[in-house]
Amino acid sequence: MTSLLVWSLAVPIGGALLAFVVGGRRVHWFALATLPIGLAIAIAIAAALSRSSGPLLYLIGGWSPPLGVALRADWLSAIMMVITAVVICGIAAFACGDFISPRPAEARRPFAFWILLLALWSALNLVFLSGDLFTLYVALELLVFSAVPLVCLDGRAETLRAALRYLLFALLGSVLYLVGTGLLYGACGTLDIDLLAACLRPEPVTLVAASLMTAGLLAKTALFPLYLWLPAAHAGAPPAASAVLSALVVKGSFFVAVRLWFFVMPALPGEAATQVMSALAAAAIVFASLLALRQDRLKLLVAYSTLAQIGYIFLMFALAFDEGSGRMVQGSALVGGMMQAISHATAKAGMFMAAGMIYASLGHDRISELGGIARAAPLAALTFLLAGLALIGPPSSGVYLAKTLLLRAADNTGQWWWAGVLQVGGVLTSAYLILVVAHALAPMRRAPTPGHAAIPRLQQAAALALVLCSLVLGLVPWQPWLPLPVAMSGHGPLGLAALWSMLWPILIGVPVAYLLGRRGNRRPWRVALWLEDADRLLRQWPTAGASLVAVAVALAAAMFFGR
Amino acid sequence: MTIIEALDIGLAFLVLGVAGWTIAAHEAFTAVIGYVVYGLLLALVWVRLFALDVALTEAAIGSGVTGVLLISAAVRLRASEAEMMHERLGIAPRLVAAALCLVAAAALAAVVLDMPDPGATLAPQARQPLAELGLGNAITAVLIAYRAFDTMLEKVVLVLAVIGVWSLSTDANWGGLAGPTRLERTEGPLAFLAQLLPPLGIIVALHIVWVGANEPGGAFQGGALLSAMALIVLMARLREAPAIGRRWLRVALISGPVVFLAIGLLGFALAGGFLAYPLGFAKPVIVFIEVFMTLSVAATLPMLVIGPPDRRPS
Amino acid sequence: MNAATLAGLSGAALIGLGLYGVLTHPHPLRKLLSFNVLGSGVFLMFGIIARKGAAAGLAADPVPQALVITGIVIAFSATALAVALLLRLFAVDRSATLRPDATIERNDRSDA
Amino acid sequence: MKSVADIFTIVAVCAGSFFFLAGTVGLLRFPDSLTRLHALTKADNLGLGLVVLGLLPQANGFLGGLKLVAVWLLVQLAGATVAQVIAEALRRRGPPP
Repeated sequence: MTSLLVWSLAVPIGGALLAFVVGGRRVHWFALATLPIGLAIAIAIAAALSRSSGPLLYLIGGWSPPLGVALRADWLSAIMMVITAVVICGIAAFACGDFISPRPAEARRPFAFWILLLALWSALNLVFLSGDLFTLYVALELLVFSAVPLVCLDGRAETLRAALRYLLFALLGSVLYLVGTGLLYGACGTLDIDLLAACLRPEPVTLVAASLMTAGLLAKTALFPLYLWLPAAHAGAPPAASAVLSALVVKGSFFVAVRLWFFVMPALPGEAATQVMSALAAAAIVFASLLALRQDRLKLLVAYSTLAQIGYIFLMFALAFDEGSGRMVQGSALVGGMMQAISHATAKAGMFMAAGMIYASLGHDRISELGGIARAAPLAALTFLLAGLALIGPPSSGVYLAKTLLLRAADNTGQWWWAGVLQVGGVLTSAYLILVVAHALAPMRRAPTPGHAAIPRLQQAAALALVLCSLVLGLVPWQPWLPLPVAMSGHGPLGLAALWSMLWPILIGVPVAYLLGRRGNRRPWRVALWLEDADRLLRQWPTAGASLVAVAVALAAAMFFGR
Repeated sequence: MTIIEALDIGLAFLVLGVAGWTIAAHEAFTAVIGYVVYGLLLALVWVRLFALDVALTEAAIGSGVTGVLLISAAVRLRASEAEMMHERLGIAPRLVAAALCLVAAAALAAVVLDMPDPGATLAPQARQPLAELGLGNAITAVLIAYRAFDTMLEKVVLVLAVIGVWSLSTDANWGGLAGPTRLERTEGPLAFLAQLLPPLGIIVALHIVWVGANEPGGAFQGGALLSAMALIVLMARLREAPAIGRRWLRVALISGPVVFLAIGLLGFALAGGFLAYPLGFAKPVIVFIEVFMTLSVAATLPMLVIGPPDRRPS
Repeated sequence: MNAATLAGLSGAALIGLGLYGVLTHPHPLRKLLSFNVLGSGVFLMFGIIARKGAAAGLAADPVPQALVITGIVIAFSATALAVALLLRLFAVDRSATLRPDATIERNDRSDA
Repeated sequence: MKSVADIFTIVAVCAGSFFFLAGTVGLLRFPDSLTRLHALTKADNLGLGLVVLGLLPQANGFLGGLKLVAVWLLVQLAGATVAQVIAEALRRRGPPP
């Protein structure tokens, strides 16, 4: 049964290599044939895990760690793999509308897209399964190598520039991660996650390693203030690629950060470092949500929303710290963070697809000229709206469950300030959605550019399905996989209090959107201008690079002195 | 201080000096030349660290092939440098950056001085199964047996890099001959070298692969040497690079990872697990894998150096 | 001080130098070069860890050395991809700048 | 017998190093590219030749000696070609101002 872990990697890799060598105009067949197999394997692993008493373990080549490399599937890996498989299937269905070679010969865009999609999938599965820090490094590189070309498939200068910035910054992150890996090996003589967990002590070598690795991973995940590459890359890519990048790729390095903090070195970071992480996350939520209000293009707004959501998934670090034992605990905060990650993955994939369909039907995606979209592309507009709702978190959604868990953790650990950030974030999320809805409801200014083909049904269905998936994630019986508190299982999905908890952020969001949102030629508030200046500064390479080193230094200082 | 120590210190200063020169140089071309020299000096440092396999890899790939790639890039990008001069940072941001980098380097230096000697090691565990595998070179054993999985994945990374580079072509040029448009064939010393050297290079490369099981060497180093021969032939324009749609090229590019993956999966049936080698046949299986890895490295590196197709397919 | 510690200190210094270059050079090709210097400094750290793990008749621990070989190949592929991106960017845009608003500014200029 | 070989090695390698040193000084001090090239090729040629010659008695058997000689020959070949290519490029660029 544990050989399934190997097959979950071998199938997409094999598919990608076969597609590469056979080529031709039917490259997508290989991907489409691989998808159901991969999905079935992911589900089978989750099923096997629910019956097993501990994580599934596979020793590659029969060599046991520390010399060999192990694959491990625990509950984190299992849910991430299943959600990844689902999202990839949805994205592939969507991409059938955009990435089929029109000519009888092999064409560049489909060839690259389908092979890279499979490669990216195998890289993610490897991230979720790997039990070895260096294998994780290789997995992260696989991820970057398959993600970067997706950014610039259309070959425009601005996307090429975005891809180059992404590649260079991600490489910088990888190298920092790699130094840490080496230092940890020097300290313990192993790279295996379980063996390291048993060996690591808080000493200078390990603390320096931990802070460098974390900073590198944050750079790859684009947590505030290390996000210079993300908006342009995610907003400029073709819609299917944006969906993959935003929904899945950033989760890869996030997952490695979780592995590192919760599984490799739970006792190393100490309280101050967790507060630093959550402070960055809180800054990301507030700053990026406010900036989303200031965008004039829909895809950029969605990209900034991704930045804010990355903040949400990192907020759990302080909440998961147990003061008594001085360790990171795998409790409701961690479950809340992961739940947020998978809900965002499904919702954001659908949202980028919807934004792509809106672009396709209008010929542009300027927010101020969205008027009439509800008539031009009703299903796309509805999908966008539902995806936005899924991010706010109605009572049946995964986000609602995540928020409840995080709020509970904040309550249990007495850290009310992070709970406050969560609520503010909800208000701001509502605000930028309201901004879009307000523009969309306006009457049509001019007729849509003619010559745009109707959006394929399959695309509409794929996007809507993913969004609906996110909306019902809260209803899934998670008990066999997640260490959920018992009381969570029967939370009343339609209680009045639950509904109110969703409604009040929307009500406050209206004035916020009115005050801070970009509306026509009206002179913006001075705060908004300051924010835009700060954003421009942080997206400059030297600032971002210096911030990266500064984050590493701050984390190291917090780990040294804050314990 | 013994003479060896003095030489070590001299070498360290030389490496740092050339690295500093590379960073500080005014023109990109000068910096790249500095980097090639730096790579060769670094190979000497690796020899001093008793890492001959790494020294070979660094000289061949880190300095050699990377050097060719960067030199041609620097020449083609010369026109872009003047425009970017005004983007240079002022003195204050430079000082901030320097201070931050100094903190990082100082922390790492402190960690280095703090390291226990002898430190943690897997050398005894890595050494013990060597006889059973029929290998004499422990590094080869790590690469092809204990951590074979990483090596296989890294071959996939190479294929992905080729796809990424090719994807930077245009729709119209897809399927054309790889690499930039070339001038007509030249005669002269380079063409002479390109005719004379490859047979010799191929023999040496095969030798390096073959002895890799027991002595420093192996698939990476041999493959890099083969790819250098291919690059000389391409640079002398004795041959055109193949079209990217050619089947043999694609087969060569993926042969390493595919053979590796296939043998790994065969392990399920024959040796009781993924990437497990059948008892008593480990050595031939490993050599078999190494041959195909060499082939795919030799095909991949030139493709990465010459870049995406720049001409319409004929 | 032995050769290993010396190499380790050089590695730390190279990491600092490379990092400085990556942060401050505006030209992507120079960033890439500095990144390679940074990377080789990291590999040297692995090298001294390997050397300090000399045991059982081996002059160094083979595991970190093997990791370095894998790392060098990956660093090369990354460099090749970045160079290809950079050359393509320069071919399309006649500019290699990484400034985020470069394209937009140019469009504005051509509009005006 | 051993000591004679050792002395030979020391003398030859020192002489080779001298040529390298001279070549490097030339590289740094000569006024234009062609003369620098001239200094460099001399260093490659004689310097390395003497070093290899000096190392031959220390070589690991006949095969080891053969490898040393092969190294020298290959460097000769590469050095000559590179010098030709650089000179060709210089000629194409025209005489120095």
